[in-house]
Amino acid sequence: MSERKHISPIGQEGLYVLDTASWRTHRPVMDKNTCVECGICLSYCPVNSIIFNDENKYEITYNYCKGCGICAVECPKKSISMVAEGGEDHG
Amino acid sequence: MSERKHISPIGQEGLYVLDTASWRTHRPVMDKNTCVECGICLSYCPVNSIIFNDENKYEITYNYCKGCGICAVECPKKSISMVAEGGEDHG
Amino acid sequence: MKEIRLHGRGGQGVVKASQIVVKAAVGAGGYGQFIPFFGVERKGSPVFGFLRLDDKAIRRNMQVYEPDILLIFDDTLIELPSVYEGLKEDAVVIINSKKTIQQLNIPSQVREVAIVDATAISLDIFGKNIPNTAMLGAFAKVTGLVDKEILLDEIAAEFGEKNRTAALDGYNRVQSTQLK
Amino acid sequence: MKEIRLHGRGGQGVVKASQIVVKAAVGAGGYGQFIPFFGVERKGSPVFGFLRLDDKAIRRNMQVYEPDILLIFDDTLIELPSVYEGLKEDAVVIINSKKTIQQLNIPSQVREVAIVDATAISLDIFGKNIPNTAMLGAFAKVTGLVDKEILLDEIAAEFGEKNRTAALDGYNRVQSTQLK
Amino acid sequence: MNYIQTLRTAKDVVTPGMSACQGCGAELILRRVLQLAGQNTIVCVPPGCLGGSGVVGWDYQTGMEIPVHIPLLTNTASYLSGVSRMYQRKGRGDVNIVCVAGDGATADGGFQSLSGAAERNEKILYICYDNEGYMNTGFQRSSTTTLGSHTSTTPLGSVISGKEQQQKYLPLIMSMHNLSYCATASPSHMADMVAKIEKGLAWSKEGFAYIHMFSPCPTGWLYDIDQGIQIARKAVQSNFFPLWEMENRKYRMTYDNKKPISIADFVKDIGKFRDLSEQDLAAIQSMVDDRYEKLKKLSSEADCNE
Amino acid sequence: MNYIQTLRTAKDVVTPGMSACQGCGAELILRRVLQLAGQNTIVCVPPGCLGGSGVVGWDYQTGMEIPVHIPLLTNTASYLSGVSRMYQRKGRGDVNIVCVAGDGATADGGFQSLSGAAERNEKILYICYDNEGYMNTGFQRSSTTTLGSHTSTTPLGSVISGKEQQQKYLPLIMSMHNLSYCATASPSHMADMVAKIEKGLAWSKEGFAYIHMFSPCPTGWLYDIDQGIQIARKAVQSNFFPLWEMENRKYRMTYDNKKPISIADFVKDIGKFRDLSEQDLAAIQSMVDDRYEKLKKLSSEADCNE
Amino acid sequence: MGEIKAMTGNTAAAVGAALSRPDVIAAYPITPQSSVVEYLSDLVHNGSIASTLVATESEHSAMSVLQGVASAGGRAFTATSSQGLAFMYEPYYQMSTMRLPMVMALVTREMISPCTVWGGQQDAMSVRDAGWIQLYAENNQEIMDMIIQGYLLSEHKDVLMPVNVCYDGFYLSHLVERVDIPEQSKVDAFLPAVSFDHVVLDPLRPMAVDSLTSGEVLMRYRMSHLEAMQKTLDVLEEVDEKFYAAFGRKYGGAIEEYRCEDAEFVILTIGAMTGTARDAVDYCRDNGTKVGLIKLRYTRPFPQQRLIKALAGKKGFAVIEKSVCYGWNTGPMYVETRSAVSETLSGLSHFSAIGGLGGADISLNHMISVIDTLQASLNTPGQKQTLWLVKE
Amino acid sequence: MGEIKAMTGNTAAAVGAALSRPDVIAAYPITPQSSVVEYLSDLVHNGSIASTLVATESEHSAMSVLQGVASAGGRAFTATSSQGLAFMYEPYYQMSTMRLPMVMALVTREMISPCTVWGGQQDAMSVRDAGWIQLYAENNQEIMDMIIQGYLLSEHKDVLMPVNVCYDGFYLSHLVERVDIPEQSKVDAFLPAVSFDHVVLDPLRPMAVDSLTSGEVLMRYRMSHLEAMQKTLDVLEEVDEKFYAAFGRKYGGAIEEYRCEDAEFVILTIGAMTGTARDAVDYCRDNGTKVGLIKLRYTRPFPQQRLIKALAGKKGFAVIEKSVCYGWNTGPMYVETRSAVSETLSGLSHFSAIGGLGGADISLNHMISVIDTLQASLNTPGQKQTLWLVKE
Ligand SMILES: Cc1ncc(C[n+]2csc(CCOP(=O)(O)OP(=O)(O)O)c2C)c(N)n1
Ligand SMILES: Cc1ncc(C[n+]2csc(CCOP(=O)(O)OP(=O)(O)O)c2C)c(N)n1
Ligand code: SF4
Ligand code: SF4
Ligand code: SF4
Ligand code: SF4
Ligand code: SF4
Ligand code: SF4
Ligand SMILES: [Mg+2]
Ligand SMILES: [Mg+2]
Repeated sequence: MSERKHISPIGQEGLYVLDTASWRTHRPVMDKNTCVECGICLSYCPVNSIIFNDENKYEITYNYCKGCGICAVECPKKSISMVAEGGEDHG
Repeated sequence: MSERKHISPIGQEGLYVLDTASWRTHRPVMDKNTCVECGICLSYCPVNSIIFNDENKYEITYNYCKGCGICAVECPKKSISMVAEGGEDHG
Repeated sequence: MKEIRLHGRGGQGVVKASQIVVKAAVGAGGYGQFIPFFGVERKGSPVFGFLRLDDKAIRRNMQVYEPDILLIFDDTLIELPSVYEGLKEDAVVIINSKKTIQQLNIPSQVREVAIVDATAISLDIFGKNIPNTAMLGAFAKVTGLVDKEILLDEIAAEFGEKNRTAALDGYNRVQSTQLK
Repeated sequence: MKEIRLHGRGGQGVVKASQIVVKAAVGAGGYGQFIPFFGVERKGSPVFGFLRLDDKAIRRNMQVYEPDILLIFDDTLIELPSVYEGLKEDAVVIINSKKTIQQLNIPSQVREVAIVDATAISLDIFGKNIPNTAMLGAFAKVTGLVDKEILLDEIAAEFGEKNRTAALDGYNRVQSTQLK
Repeated sequence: MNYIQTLRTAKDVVTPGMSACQGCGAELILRRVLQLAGQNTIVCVPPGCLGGSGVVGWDYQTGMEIPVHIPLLTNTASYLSGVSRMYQRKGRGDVNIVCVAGDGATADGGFQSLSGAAERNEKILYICYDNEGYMNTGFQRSSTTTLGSHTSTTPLGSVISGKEQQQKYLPLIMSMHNLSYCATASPSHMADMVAKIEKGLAWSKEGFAYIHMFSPCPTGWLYDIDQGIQIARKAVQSNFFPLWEMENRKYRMTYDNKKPISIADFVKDIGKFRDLSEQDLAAIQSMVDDRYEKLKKLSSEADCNE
Repeated sequence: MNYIQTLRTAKDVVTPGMSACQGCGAELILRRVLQLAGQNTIVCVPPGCLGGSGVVGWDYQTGMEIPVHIPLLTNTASYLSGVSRMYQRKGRGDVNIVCVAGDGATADGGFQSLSGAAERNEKILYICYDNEGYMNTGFQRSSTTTLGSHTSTTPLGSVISGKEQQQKYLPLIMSMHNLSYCATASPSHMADMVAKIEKGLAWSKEGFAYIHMFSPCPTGWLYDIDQGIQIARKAVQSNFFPLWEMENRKYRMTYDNKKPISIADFVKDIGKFRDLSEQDLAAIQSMVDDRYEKLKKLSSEADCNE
Repeated sequence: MGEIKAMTGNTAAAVGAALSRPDVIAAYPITPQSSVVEYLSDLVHNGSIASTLVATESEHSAMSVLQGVASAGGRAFTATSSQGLAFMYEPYYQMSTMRLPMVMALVTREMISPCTVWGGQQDAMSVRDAGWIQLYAENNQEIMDMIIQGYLLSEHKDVLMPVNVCYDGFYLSHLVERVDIPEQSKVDAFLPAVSFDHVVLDPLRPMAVDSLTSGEVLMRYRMSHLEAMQKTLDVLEEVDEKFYAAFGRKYGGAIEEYRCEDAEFVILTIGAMTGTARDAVDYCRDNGTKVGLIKLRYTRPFPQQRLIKALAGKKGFAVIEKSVCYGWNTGPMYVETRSAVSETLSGLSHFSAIGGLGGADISLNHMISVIDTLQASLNTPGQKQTLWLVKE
Repeated sequence: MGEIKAMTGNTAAAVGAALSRPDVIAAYPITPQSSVVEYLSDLVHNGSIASTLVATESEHSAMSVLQGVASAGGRAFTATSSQGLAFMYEPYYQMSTMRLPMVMALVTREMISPCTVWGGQQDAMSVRDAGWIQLYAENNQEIMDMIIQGYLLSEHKDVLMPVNVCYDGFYLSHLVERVDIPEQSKVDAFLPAVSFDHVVLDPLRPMAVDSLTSGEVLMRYRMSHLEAMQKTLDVLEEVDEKFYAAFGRKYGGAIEEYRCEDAEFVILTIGAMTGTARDAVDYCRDNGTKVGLIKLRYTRPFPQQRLIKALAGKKGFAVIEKSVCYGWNTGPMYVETRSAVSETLSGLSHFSAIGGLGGADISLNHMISVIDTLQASLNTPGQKQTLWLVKE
């Protein structure tokens, strides 16, 4: 810490990231079969955990998804279901 | 001053009054003949120098009248005229 | 004076639990003190707190650096170096876990480890993981530092009768192992 | 150092006049200082100010208690006890008045009284009673403390040419009487 | 009793000699408000021309025959909230809790305090006398100063001339605060003003009542001292200062202006508008028209376009 | 490009792991606003749930990939005014100067600063996420909290139950400030929200742009964490949170609500409204109807009753 | 003895306030103060107390509302911290110069920047020259007791000044421990209803409050304020004695001395850290070190005479503070303590110790290190370098 | 030598600011400061300077705007007084803890209540512990010069703190006297364009400004702030020397000693009263009294070492102040001076003198009375009663 100058309090040594995936008790799982690729889930995900992937598909990522279930509620096709997180694996 | 307590700054030793009559360069003079007793001048005088006197007449008082001339301008009958203050007599 | 450090995650009721312990201690005519550590994060982040129990007034007003007892609400926390830090010789560790002692990396100073699956108890009773009252039961059993009945009454008064059951379950189901 | 106290009424231009004197003094390479006294009232209330002139830097920063010169912009003010207060021995009084010396209650220390009807001059020239520039002219004449031409130029620059005339009138029409 | 009868019998509780300038609109407003409020009143006059004119007192003397306090420029409404709450507690809700505050104390420095008190619906009558500037400190611009006005902080200059922003129209802003009563008033329309002060006093027993008053200022605006009422009248006639009120959530125009005069006509004898650019004039006119239209819409009865 | 296409390509500049609660409406708002603003942006997030959620950083780390500052609760708009003025001076008016501020920072503690910046027409996009309370400090009432809501300072009690005042409806108040752009938006109506953010960014190059956003809060309002968008939708459908905008001084409803649902319907699954009295419910309904009527009038084209 | 309960410092403050029967409570939430007013809100909403609650839009307004309350003759209560205190600074200052009584719980916290929400005493120290009485509590019992004492002191006819009861954010505000709650009836006897009437806004007794005042007259008000502050040094001891008579607890007045009689040198502490320091003193005493402790309870008025007496004959002292004095490279109370005892300072060894800023912990080890450092320096009199109590 | 003109202190401040080429000027009017910004408004509206003017709705916002300006790399100027300072206290404090450079003309004025608009130094003194550099000017020349010096100091890489140039309301703000105006080109050479970049809000260099900070880290920032403040004691002397080289005037750094060398005792003064004190010293010297004068120019940082040196061997001192320290029954700088020289205080005679509050005058007679009182007390060392400089 001693080389740091401590003049004004600024943060520029990388991004401060919390492991929010560990909060999840349930994880959203997308049913590719019924999904109509409307993107509504992406638009409502507060965490931006749903992406439009390289294969031009909507996909749920689990690194930060907090498991709120909003995507599941909002999917017009009910293609997302919330599944209890098993054991110790937190995403 | 020494018997005063000087706790909170309060004023209750009489009214603070400025001699605003001395500001006047012109004084309003009411022409009783043309006046129709409408009271408009009273309603507009910022100093409340126009009173409704014991004889039920509107009357200009000069103790504090600042000589703004608003009464003269607003009188619908032009019954008030502004007369230059003479000499050293300030009302 | 016994110095106890609590480790848990936001949402597990660490603060409330500790307050209950102090209340129980005070209710029994003793002295207790609890200082929560306030970080910035919400739900899920590691939280900790400092608990002291004594039969005379507690004066020091500071964190616990060398705990006599550790109360760990979530066994994933043992990966943090800070959790086992500073433990006194002959310390007692009470932990919510399904794991075995071997899996828990218990440091050498520890005299006694008590394991209780408070999460299971809590899921059973409330349908969600709020292991605090079960942990309190275990704490009462293992340390004997608070009067069981007074504690149960405080718990019931604060959280309702279901929690009395959870605490009792914790009391009954905790498994203690002497290491020394 | 000459210490001068000015007395006037709000609206008569006491402050501006004094500033001009300081400017004229500074313009001539000398030193001057003016401190206005700020009361709460607006138009018509007594105002005063403190003027110092010297040929070296003026350091004191305070009111004038014992003036060498009094400059009175309104002769109704002499009724206030504060006006003649503290006058030095051999003081000079310059006053805007139509009155005679006898009517002015001049105190005994005063060496010289100069009377000028600055109000009349001002009414003549501007149609209203702003006696300040005429007073300045009188001041220059009576005291010789500021250079007349520099003063007139400053006045003209600040207030316009009409005021130069007023000042000149003041200069020419002031009547000085030596009492000692 | 018509308004003149009311006024001629209502006792003036303010010192007869106060130092507001000759022809000051604010002095007129203060006296009218307190005449109508009467002796059973506590009044605050924050820093500003009125607060600085001797009506609070000097040293050990007072400037009024009723309790008066000069609060901070920034807290009139909250200070009075405290006073009002105490009078509710004392069972003396009949006491009028009033302030007469400038536009600076109201729309600028004390605006947050005002907005908060309005939201809490405190039992207060809040009168703002709007002379469009900080007159007491030397005629600087305030947020209510009209576009293009010359003030001591928005002087006539070769690069920028006058104020660059439109005025903040506080009465509409306040009327959006769930007030009990909200109105505008002009001293030129004295009957209307008297009626509104009376209503405001009555409503202040229920909750927050706000009246925004046009307050002509000869010294700061640079016009002849006898012209204040004339100017106020033109302000109303040009829709620069429309008269309206909101009572029971309903808006009502209290002066129906069939044939408005132009803003050019309104500004022409006012010194602070000398050298108003064509552009500024047009912008003010358009703002005024727009505002008037808004008010008309708000005060319309029917749901018109459904 | 429709709004979903826009969103799926717009980079998220906020740390992926921030500590806002599960299902937090404010997190959604923050990410959407900054995705659309992009890298050429300076953002302020005042104290509040977002400011406290790690997006400003911790010790030596930052919470965003763009410059971010946490100003005071009381000065967001003025702080940003200074930043904005400097960027004008630098000839870099293209930089977005944005804040995402809670209702407390906006309508209460920082309201005066906001009102001042709006009056000065500072080139800023000001986003308020309104979760109707001071959530960060423990769910206390704010001025935007709805009547009857239970909060930690307006608890359910035997003498007083819930908040005693109607909510302060900030968007209308702000729209009366001569803004460049003013709008309301709800995350439930995402296409509308995206369009408004884009407009707001564009308008912020001309002057002050303000968007008031409905921000559901499961933790403070007490509803299930997956219900946020549903609740937001009902807020719009019940006219509790009407969608509208004001552009070029013209008001426009952006969601024409032909058949509003009732307020009773809106409040029913929200814990903070449990035990709402009949009276409170009626009062809210009436306030909402009144407000909607006002908005309709303001957005009507014709001068209807002349 | 009243009821005994375990509670946080914030609850203790709220209970103390409730027992004092304030007319109006106005406040604005801020960490770590918020639960004080939440607790009181519960009491009001449940009708348990008859106070009026005003939830303002900011601290500036909270203090202003209470100024209105006090000048209409009411008893006022609020609580705040750091930024809240800073934002109310203008009416805060005026509250004292209007000589209006009230009690404010000041839950002390560090000032930003850097952004922080944690403890420290910087907020209170930075505004110590605003004319308020400021005192610091060591534990939750003292918080509750001092709020009650605070009203008696504040409303005392020779005092008439607002009182800050300061206590450490988190380290007391959120700390749970046992507290003996005074009985309401006894509190009522101890603390009679409001009787001050030097300022009253009342149409039945019209007066101008705060008329414009000339400098010479203003000086009289300042003199009287300063005199009352000095007088407070006596009154606060009286109040403490009275409290003792009523409730059986007393705190020693402006300072408390702990094991000082035969001490060779002493440490000075403020607020919650004192408890830890007591343990440290006992520990060092056990090891033969003749150290004593002075707990600075009141910082305004500054108890100069009592400090002179307490430090007489000592060889050194250190002042431990949770705040800095930017202009001095020491803590502020170090500067003032040194000034207080300056007549007899020469020959003493002394220094400023600073710790606990922004929520940092002051540990037993820190306390012992202060004692050790001081002891080691006793034979070389003079000021020693400021000791920063950082993590080892 | 530049152009010589007679002007008020406020004009001098405005000219000094204009010469420093600020990017943004934001301010709110208050007596007696208003004409500073009016003058600058004229310059901006006439295109004489290229600064941006922001007329805010309050001082709180004025300071906040400037905080935004400085954190976007701009040079900022404002001016205020008393209540304005109080109302901006929250961002004022943060300006220093963010270590953002700027200069503020603080036209000192008494604090209300009682209601007053006149001079005094209470406003500045009451906020002296908010982390700003504070210095006081004696006359209009010094006002102008110190604003220019202030920027160089404030932006110095070892300083990086905002600077208050304080001067007496009315007694300087409205006093007209001659001032030698530095040439713009010379000022430009003396004061280069802004170069600080420790904080920059810029998308080209993203950083978090004011991330939430733990206590241990926060302590580092405070340490560094205090160290910079101490370092400032050297830098300010350097800046003064540099200024001398450029403009031929210097002020002696943190304090100025006047006829002290052979003085038996000294008086300490702050701001405009110093001029009167000089006359008083000369007068008393002429009468054979060996009195000297110390002008306290910087109060933050407090020049402890220089005072120790200056007071060495003296038999007594009095500190004359236009403000009170409520907790002490003396002036605040008396408390601190006494603390500063405490090692050698014993044997000295000393007291606090208070005058000039709320616009009251401090006269030559007052100054002489301080000198006489001090001289009379020299043979009885120790603190003497506070001397109130009221009207006889
Ligand atoms: C916090 C604060 N800032 C500035 C001032 C100085 N001040 C006193 S009165 C005033 C102007 C008030 O303007 P307004 O309310 O419109 O009243 P007016 O003078 O126009 O009557 C100002 C800025 C103050 N008293 N307090
Ligand atoms: C002057 C001041 N007072 C109080 C606070 C404490 N505080 C921090 S966040 C906050 C609540 C903000 O509420 P809001 O803006 O609605 O954001 P939310 O927490 O709801 O997201 C408060 C009161 C503060 N930071 N500054
Ligand atoms: S909302 Fe449903 S249907 Fe649409 S993309 Fe997501 S999962 Fe597929
Ligand atoms: S559960 Fe919530 S956080 Fe996870 S992907 Fe769905 S909406 Fe996003
Ligand atoms: S001149 Fe003015 S003050 Fe005098 S009576 Fe007429 S209106 Fe009143
Ligand atoms: S306004 Fe004219 S007509 Fe009417 S009462 Fe007055 S003087 Fe008479
Ligand atoms: S300046 Fe204007 S508002 Fe102030 S007293 Fe004079 S006329 Fe009235
Ligand atoms: S409390 Fe509400 S607003 Fe705050 S983070 Fe949680 S859900 Fe979001
Ligand atoms: Mg005004
Ligand atoms: Mg909120």
